[in-house]
Amino acid sequence: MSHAMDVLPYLVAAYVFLTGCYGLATSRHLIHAVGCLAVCQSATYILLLAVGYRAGGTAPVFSDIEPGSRPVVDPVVQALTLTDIVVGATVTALLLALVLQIAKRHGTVDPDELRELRG
Amino acid sequence: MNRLRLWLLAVGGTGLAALLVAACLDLPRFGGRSHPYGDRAVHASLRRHIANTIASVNFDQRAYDTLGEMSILFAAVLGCVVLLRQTRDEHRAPPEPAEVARPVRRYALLVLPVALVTGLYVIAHGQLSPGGGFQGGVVAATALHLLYLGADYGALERVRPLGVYETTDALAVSSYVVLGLAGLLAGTAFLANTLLPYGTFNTLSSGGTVPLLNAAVGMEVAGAATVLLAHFLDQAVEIEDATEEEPGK
Amino acid sequence: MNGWILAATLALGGGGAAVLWGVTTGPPARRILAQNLATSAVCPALLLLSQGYGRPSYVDLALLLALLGPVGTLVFARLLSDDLAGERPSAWGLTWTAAGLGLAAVVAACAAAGPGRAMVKLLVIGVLLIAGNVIASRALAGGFRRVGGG
Amino acid sequence: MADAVIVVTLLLTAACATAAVTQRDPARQALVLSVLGVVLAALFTVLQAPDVGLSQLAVGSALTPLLIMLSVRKTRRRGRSKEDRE
Repeated sequence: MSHAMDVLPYLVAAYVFLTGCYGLATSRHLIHAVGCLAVCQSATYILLLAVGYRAGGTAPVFSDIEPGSRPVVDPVVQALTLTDIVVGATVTALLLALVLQIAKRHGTVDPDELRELRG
Repeated sequence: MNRLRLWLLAVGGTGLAALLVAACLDLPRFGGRSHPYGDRAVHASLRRHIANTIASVNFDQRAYDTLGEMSILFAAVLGCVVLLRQTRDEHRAPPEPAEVARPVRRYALLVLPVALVTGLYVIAHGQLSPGGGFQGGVVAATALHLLYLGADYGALERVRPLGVYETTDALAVSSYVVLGLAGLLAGTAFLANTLLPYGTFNTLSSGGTVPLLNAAVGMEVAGAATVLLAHFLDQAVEIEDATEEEPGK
Repeated sequence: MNGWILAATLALGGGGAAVLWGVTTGPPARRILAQNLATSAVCPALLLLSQGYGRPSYVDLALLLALLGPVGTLVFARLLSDDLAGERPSAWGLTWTAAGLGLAAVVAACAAAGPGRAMVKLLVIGVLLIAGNVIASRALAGGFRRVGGG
Repeated sequence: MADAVIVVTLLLTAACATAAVTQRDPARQALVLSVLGVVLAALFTVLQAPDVGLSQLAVGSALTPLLIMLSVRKTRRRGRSKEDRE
């Protein structure tokens, strides 16, 4: 149990990433593809936070606990993840705007039909 | 063609999976005790009287990165505005008001101020408790859109002069840069947190420039999210092609 | 591992599995209902976790979820009102069960916190959670009727 | 034993991610994505990252679903009017 626990979060992150990639590659709808990309992004959050976790630790926020009274987890990766989520949300928005533009120009949101259009 | 693609995907996916698993097995063990950067970040944060270490990392130790993040957000919103603008072959058709059941309408109008206050609270306590400019900004922007849910798009448009939000967005980004430059003028470094006194630990004004930068990010995110949602709502609800039929048929 | 965390684990595991099953199968109405239940299962779990870790500041997460979860459900109810036109799901039994779970978590957390500012916050969360849950169910059972493009 | 809650939320996250990918209709996928957002927020709380959990809640439970649903609505309306013309 404890040995599996050493790598389980990393494996879950890898699994989520691969699942998202599978969805991206087989997607038949561009908006669905954007959703799959969001799944891929969430894998990076899991990986980063898993790296920073410390067994028995608590959040490095000292508004309600005395500094130094309890072990804390790594704040650096949490800050990175925060940035990651912001950038992920903007990427989703920008891609959705592009999808709407494609739908307007080509009248379809199926990636395969788009390929045929280009010839 | 399609089968070939699936085969390619299977081969590539298996290879990637094998590499990822190998990498996972080599990572430091989950929950381990050694976090050298984390420990140093906590010390630096406590030295500057900031209770929330994550805010300290974001707005003090890595403030320059947050400037980059803000510019990404700003550029992305700009891109969306350009992509989703109304083109010449489209026209606006003001949507007919939707019929909203009275309890839902009341709920939306009651929760709106609560959500706005919560957003401001999350921004203001960014350097103390979990939260900060980004989280609070998104909540505040979402709160505004309760008007669309509780009433209709027309009501939202009346309280949402888009120009004001666009200006807020731009002003917030520039105020962040100005705060950074102020550090330079004071003779230290760009975005260095040496301008203001660090204050009393665990109070609203503690942490030097961190609360100010935090507020700037909050303003920026609230403005950016509102502008973004406004353009998507315009596209989904109001703007139509010349060829498009009347909606609701 | 204390009782609070154990209760939160049960709420997350049981509620999460039920929500996941509901949100992936069946007609759109049922899926939105399950999405609404995600809020009412996870929000009490967050309250319990906050108690279990001894961190009152984690309560902010439950506050945000109680505020934004029903908003998300209303978004779906509004923008999918066409798909919902035929069927009007009314799972009031489930809704009140979820509300009861929220109430139990809030009461337990209040009893542990004792009177003070923390208790006021917990009560606000409880009111928002239960009101949001009931209103979202109400919205699904015919809260939005489309007249035009709005 | 203390890790039970972490294991449960991790498995729940993996299941949600799988479900989000296998739902082919974007509107239904958006529903699963919003559930995924909430579950991720719970996972981040369990991993002691409340700041990250808050921003995931703010983005995942209301903002992203709203954006996706608005895009779906726009493309659907376009599709519907195209069918009407034909």
